[in-house]
Amino acid sequence: MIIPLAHILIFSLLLFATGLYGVLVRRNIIGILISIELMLNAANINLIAFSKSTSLSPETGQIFAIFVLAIAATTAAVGLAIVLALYRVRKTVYTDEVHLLKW
Amino acid sequence: MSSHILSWIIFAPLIGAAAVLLMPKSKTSWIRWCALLTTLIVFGLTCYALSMFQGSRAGFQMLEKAAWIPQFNVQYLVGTDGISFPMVFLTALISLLACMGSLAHIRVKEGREKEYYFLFLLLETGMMGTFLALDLFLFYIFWEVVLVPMYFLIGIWGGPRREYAAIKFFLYTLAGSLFMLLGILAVYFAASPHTFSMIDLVKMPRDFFFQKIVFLAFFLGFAIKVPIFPFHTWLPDAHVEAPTPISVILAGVLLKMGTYGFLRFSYPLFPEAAVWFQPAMGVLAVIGIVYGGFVALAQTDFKKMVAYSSVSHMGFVLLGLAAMNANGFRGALLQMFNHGTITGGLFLLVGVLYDRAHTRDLNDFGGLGAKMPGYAGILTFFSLASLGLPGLSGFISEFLTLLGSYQYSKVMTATATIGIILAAAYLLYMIQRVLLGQLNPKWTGLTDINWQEVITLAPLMVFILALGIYPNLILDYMIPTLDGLLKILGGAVR
Amino acid sequence: MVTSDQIILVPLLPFIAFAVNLLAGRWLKHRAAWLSVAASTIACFIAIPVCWAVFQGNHFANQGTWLMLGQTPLKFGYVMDPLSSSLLFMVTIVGTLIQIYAMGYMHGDPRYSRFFAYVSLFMSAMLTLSISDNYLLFFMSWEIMGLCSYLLIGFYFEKDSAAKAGFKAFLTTRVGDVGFLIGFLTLFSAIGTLNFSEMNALMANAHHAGAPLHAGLLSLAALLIFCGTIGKSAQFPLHVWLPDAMEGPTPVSALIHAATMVAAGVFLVARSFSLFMIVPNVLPVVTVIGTITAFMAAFIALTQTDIKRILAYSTISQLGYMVTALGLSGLGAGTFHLITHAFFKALLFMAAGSVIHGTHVQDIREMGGLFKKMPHTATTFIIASLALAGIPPLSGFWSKDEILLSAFASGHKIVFMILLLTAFMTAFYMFRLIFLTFFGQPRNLKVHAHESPAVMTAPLWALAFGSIVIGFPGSPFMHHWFQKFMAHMVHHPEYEPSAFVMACSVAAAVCGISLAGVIYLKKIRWAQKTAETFSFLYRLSLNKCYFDELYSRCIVKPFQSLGRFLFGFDARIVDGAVNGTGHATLFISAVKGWIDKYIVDGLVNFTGTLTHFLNSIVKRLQTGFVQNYLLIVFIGILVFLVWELKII
Amino acid sequence: MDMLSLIIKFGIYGTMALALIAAIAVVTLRNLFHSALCLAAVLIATAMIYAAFHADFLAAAQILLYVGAVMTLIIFAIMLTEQLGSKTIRQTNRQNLAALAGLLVFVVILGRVIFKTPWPVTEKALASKVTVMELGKAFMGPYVFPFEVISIILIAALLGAVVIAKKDR
Amino acid sequence: MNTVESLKYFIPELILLVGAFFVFTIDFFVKNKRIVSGLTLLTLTLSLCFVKQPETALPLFYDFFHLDNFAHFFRYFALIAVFITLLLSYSYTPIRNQYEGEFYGLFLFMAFALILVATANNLLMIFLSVEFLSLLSYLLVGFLKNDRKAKEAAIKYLLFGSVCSAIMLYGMSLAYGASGSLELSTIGNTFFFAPFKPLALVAMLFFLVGLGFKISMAPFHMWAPDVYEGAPTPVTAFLSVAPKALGFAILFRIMAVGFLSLGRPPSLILTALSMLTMTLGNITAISQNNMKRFLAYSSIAQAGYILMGLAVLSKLGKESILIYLLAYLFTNLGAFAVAILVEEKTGNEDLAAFSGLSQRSPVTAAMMAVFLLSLAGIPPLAGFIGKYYVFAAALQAKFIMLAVIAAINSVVAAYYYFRIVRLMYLTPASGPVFSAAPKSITVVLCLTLVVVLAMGIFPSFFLDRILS
Repeated sequence: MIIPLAHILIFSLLLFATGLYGVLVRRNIIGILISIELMLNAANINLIAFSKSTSLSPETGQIFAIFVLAIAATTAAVGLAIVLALYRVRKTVYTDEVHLLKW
Repeated sequence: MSSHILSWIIFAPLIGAAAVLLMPKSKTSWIRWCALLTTLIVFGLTCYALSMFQGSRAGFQMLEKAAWIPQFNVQYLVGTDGISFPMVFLTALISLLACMGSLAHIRVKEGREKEYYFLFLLLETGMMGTFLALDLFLFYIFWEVVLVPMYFLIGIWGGPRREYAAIKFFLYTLAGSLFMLLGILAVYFAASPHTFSMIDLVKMPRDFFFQKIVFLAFFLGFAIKVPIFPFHTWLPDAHVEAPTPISVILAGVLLKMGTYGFLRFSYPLFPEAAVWFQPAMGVLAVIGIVYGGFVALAQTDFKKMVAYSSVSHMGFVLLGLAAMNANGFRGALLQMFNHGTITGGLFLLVGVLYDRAHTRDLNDFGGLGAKMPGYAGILTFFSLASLGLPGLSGFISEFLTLLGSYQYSKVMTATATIGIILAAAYLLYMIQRVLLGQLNPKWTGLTDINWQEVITLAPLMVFILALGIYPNLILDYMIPTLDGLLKILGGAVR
Repeated sequence: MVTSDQIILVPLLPFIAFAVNLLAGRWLKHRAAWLSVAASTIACFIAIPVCWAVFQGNHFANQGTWLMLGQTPLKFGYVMDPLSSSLLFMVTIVGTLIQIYAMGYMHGDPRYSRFFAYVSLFMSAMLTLSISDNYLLFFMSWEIMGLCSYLLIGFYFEKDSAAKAGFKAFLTTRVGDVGFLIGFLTLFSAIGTLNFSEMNALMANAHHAGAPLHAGLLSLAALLIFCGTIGKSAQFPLHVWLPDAMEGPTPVSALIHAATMVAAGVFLVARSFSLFMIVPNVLPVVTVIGTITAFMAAFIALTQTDIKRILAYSTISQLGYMVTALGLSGLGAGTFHLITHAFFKALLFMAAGSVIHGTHVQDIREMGGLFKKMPHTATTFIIASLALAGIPPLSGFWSKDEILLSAFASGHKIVFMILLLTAFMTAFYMFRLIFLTFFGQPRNLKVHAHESPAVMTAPLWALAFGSIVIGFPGSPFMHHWFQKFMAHMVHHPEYEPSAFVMACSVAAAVCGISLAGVIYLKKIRWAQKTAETFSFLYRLSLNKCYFDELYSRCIVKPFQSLGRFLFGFDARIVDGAVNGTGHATLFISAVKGWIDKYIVDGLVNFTGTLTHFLNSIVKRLQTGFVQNYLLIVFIGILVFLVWELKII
Repeated sequence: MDMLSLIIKFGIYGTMALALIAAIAVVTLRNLFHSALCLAAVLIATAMIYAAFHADFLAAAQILLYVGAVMTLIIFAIMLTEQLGSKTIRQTNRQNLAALAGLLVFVVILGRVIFKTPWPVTEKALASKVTVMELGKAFMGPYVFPFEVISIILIAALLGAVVIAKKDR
Repeated sequence: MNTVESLKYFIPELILLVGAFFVFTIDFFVKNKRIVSGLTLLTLTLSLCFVKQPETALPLFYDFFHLDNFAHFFRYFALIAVFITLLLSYSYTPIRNQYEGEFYGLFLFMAFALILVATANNLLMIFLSVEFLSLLSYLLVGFLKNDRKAKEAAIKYLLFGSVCSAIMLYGMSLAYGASGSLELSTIGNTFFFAPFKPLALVAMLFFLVGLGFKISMAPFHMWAPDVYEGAPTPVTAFLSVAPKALGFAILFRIMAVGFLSLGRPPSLILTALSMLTMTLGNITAISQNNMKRFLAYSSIAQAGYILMGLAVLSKLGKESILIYLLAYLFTNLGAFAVAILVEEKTGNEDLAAFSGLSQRSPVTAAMMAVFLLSLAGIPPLAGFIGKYYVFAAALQAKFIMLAVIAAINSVVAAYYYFRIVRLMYLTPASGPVFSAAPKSITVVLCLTLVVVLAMGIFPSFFLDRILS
């Protein structure tokens, strides 16, 4: 191991937190989708780091990470499709302007 | 033993209900007669069961047993004894009379007869089942089954505030019964082997602390039904808003389910806790008696007055239960029966008057004694029975209750007697305002009570008089069982 | 052949008459009366031989189990001992006579059959009470009598005053009855039986063997039982119902409120005499109550103007006498007065009824000079008054003398003086009544009096005869046979007859009569003057010592308002508390109307306020902004993280 | 410790710092286009870290896959925000302070947990080196089922996305 | 078990997949969409026919498809839920007007996804299947064209869901790091050691977020009302039942296998969450006026009751989850069937559309009353058996406070369920008498009614089969 495991974990944690911050504060839905990518990416870093340090069989972490990549891409695609459809009927991409449904 | 008579009693109304459901909506007279016939058959079956009932035996009789939910050891276990049989008989009787009352003067809304009689018969099944079930789970099912038809019967055919009254009744009782369900489950899990069967559960000892907690859970369920003092507020609303026959059933049968629960379940299952809670129950009973009496005195609504008098009278039942001795129990059980007949009759009479005058404001009446002598006589009769006139059934049960409670606590008994005075006060005050004095010219057109109504009331009067003169008619059936219960409670039969 | 069990028929026959009259009265019409009278007469003919046998010294009893109290059987039965036979004797005779009288008096009433039904029921209950052998049966018949009293007082229920009077009578006596009920419950818990004979035996044993019984409990029992007497026999302070009870038809007043039912209270004490004897500290209470009642009622009677009310107060006063006698351990005296009083007071009422029947007025100030128009009535009335006033050798003299003797000989001089004064007042007001009614000039010309029919006067004469002779069994001429007869019952002190007492008694009566004669025949102005001079006393007497006002203000009103208050309490507080467990949280909310809507208007549906309140908060969380939701999720995570890691 | 590993070590730390700065830029920059570019930077930096962990295939996949994904994002971002116009529209909502405070707590707590946990680092894992061949074998061997599943997911999601995004007929 | 061996146990799923692709394909060529829907139903029926109970737990596809009795139950569950939902959508006008074929095809995929969730046994499959489920749900929610609410619901659902999934994934990565394996059992063994406890709790919490969102557990339930309201009603019906049930299934598996060694803390957390969920759901439901939103809150509250079974983590708890879910499946779908019928007939989603229903359509009203009573847990109906079981589980494990809170909540719940009963029976009718209901809805209503009654009256029949 080149650097201590904990450091990389903290790094991914910070990345994750940053993503979470983006999710919580960005008004633009696309911005939120981008932030979600950050969060998934953070998790992936963890997976890779663990596959190289604690994993019982080394390939699992990497394989998992690849699947996560695929899912992330799919989510982005579906998300964008929905955003597009939403934009078509509502003419907005800001979360706080999308609140027909409440209470 | 193998006659399945109790099952027939329970499910005959259900068959009748199904028959009603299958009839076309427009054939109202078919529906009515079908319902009446069903209640009559149930009454007949009950009389037949009475002939098979061995009054001198203490244990359960006519047991029927079948596995129902084996995974939870739930059985279809029905049986009867000296505590439940009088209640079953009362239920059959009151249902029959209420059904007759429905024929005559329920304000059945256009085309809703079918619903009414369907629910009515469903209700009867529930009540019968509640009194006959010996498996706690089964008991709970029937207990809840009673609620739903009652909600509709009050809610659809009731008075102006019916919706409120119906939901209030429903929620109060449901709240209580859910706690009871928790209690039932606790008992189930505490038993080894796990069982709901009363026959087995009675034999098992239970930890004192556990008893106290679970007794409280059962208490909530039963107390709301009775209703005991702080939980009684649903009662006036429900009684007042319900249509006459349903008020009769409510007062005549439903309230008894609570006190029956004490006798059947709470006491045998938690004898030590019952003794521990004895003072509290006594105090609540006395509060109920006096409080109900005072509030009844202040009423101007005829039906509300009768409703609050129920609170007071059911207080006597509870007082007898709290006494935990032979006389108290006998008085309580007898009072349960008597209150059913007497208050049922009073509600029918309120209905008779309301059908004619379309008001229940006591201050609005007066002098009807001359205009409606038959009605006046019968009303006076029931009022006197209600205020505990010797020679009528109410007296014996109150006397026995007081005798029993006197052995337990002098102060409570003395306070409870205020209730007797108050009963005289509010009932006679009512008679004075309705029957006596100058006739209000508004009511010159009122007709006297008719034969149909008299026939409905007559059986009740027969019972009131007969039990008043010779209470052993029914006490003989109760005594062995109640003495057996006392043995469980550990108190010597005094 | 008279067997004792036939005695059961005595109460049963009137009961059958009652049932038939009630159910078939519509078709019986005036034959209803015949039925009742026949039942009563036959009962009388059955009862008298049995009573006679008892007078000869026999004793009958029989009983059967009625109810199980615990493991003890409660047996109902009859007992024929001196006490019950005396009462039975009196009740059957007087009752029958009064019913005959009522046939005439009630003639033409629309509810004729109903009246006789009630009267028969009453007879049945009274007779049951007379022969009952235990407290419970006694109490049951006692209560049924109360009911009949209620029904008969309110017989003319179209009149508001009658309806109210019935209500008042029933409720007031009910207060005493409840005391009685607890009383014998206490007794039962103390001695384990409700049977009179068994109680007497126990008490006798206890008396001989010292006091092994629970004295405190027994005292309590005796006091509470005496409550029953106070109610039923219209003793101070529960006497207020009896004057009002005069709203009922006059035969009813005669039967129930003079001769029989009100005497039942005294009879109760007599029945429980062994109990009272063993707890001597209760007897003074009895004496005091009796004395106060006797004096107070006589005092009120002085100024009343309604003919029946005067008689009613007189009855109260005489009942006070009886109670005083019993309180002074004078079982014989009290019982004796009970019997004699029944005869002459019934007669008085019937005669008064006859007057009312003939004149259709009740106010004595509108009468006058009726003697000539109604000779039979007037004569019998005067005979009865003389008996009441205590003029020898009429019956009242002997019995009243016995009571005065008891007071005098037992050393209660104050009681004696008061009783003597009462005797004086009694004579005075009775003769005030007589002089105003039957003598002088007619004061109201509209009144056209006529003598009553024979069916009414015949019973008058019969009772007049009774009033004269019934005193002899207790008089020295028969060597105080009655008192000795009673002494078989319970051991109690006996007193030597005293000439002094007799003299005082006669003197008081004569003075009273003379004074009344002087004032109301000659110097009517004196009455006015006295009233002005002692205006306080006059007003006190006229207004019945303000008892009604007092009770109305101190008991009735507070009770009613308590009822109303509790109802309000019910509607608002209990409901509110159940519905809105969260009052405290609600103070912060400025939405007052919201509270009103949900608590006060009762629109609360069950968990009500709290649920709705929480609902209004929680609902706001659902803003519709997805990021708010996410923030909540995030906060949730944080909360649980903090919580969890604290757990660790 | 030789020089090379020292350089690599600092290189990694540097990359991490870069990634973090870029990430912060992603969530704070007002312009969505710039955000997207920064995201690309983060992803590339991450790919470098993957490479440092000998996850070569993943590094490649990350860049290839994400370039596509992020390009799409950027295109959409431009497409949609262009019409919305000005950059003066607020890009953050009002809960940023709350979020920041919460995140601080979050990071502190999780950081503590991470430091406290005795990660069971094994020599075998440290020494392991997964080649692309091995990965391929795994995909075709034991992991064939998830592999097939992800393909179905992709097909289903894309079909659905098309249906959703299609203009009404 | 290797791939080839596994295939023979995989037939129902294969049928589903083949059917799904086939449906998508012929949708291009066939104009009459009835054929497509018929084909869908046929596929489901075939699949149902081939479902066989495994004698022992089968680790299919190298244990990526773990078929045991638990999963088997949910296989049935998923297929029935989809079947009924499709019957419901068959007569739902808005869907009939657009892309009907794709809708049915997606639902077949959905069935497959549900089964995957039930059989997932390691982190990878859990993540994949849950994501699959979520993605399909987002798409189905937003399926309606030009529907402002539907699109809004879909985007909210997507954002919420993705974030929760990302959080769960982060938790998974930590769990993987601690144990070095993706297998739940290995993870469970690792967490048995005390030093891993904090990490285990964190990981568990993240799992709760990711799956709690699926089962609409408070405080991760916020999406549910909005999404339920916005989605096409059959989809709402489906979402309120199937993903929730499968969420419970997988959450139970994770808790029972992965975090059992933590002892009491998970139970405590779940207890708190259960109380919170039912209370929030019930309290908020009281004031709702939109039928779908109303049922959404009701379903949140129901999730709270089911969580009781999860919280105790006992055998009885597991049974109670299964039974409750089954009862809830039929009851809720029945209620939604009525809601759809009423919506179709009145064109109104508000509760007010129900007023006087008993006069306008007595049978429908009676059925709705039965379903609502069942939801309220009144015996002798299916809902009561479920409620009884969760209460029993809670009491057996001595979670008395939880049981008491649940009891109180049941009363509140009864109150708002009876609001509708009141509307139907006690309020005068405000519209014309209903014409005959569409056949497919009639079928659903009859089926659900029969099951709801049968399960209440003869529960032993069902219990036998579920608990075997």
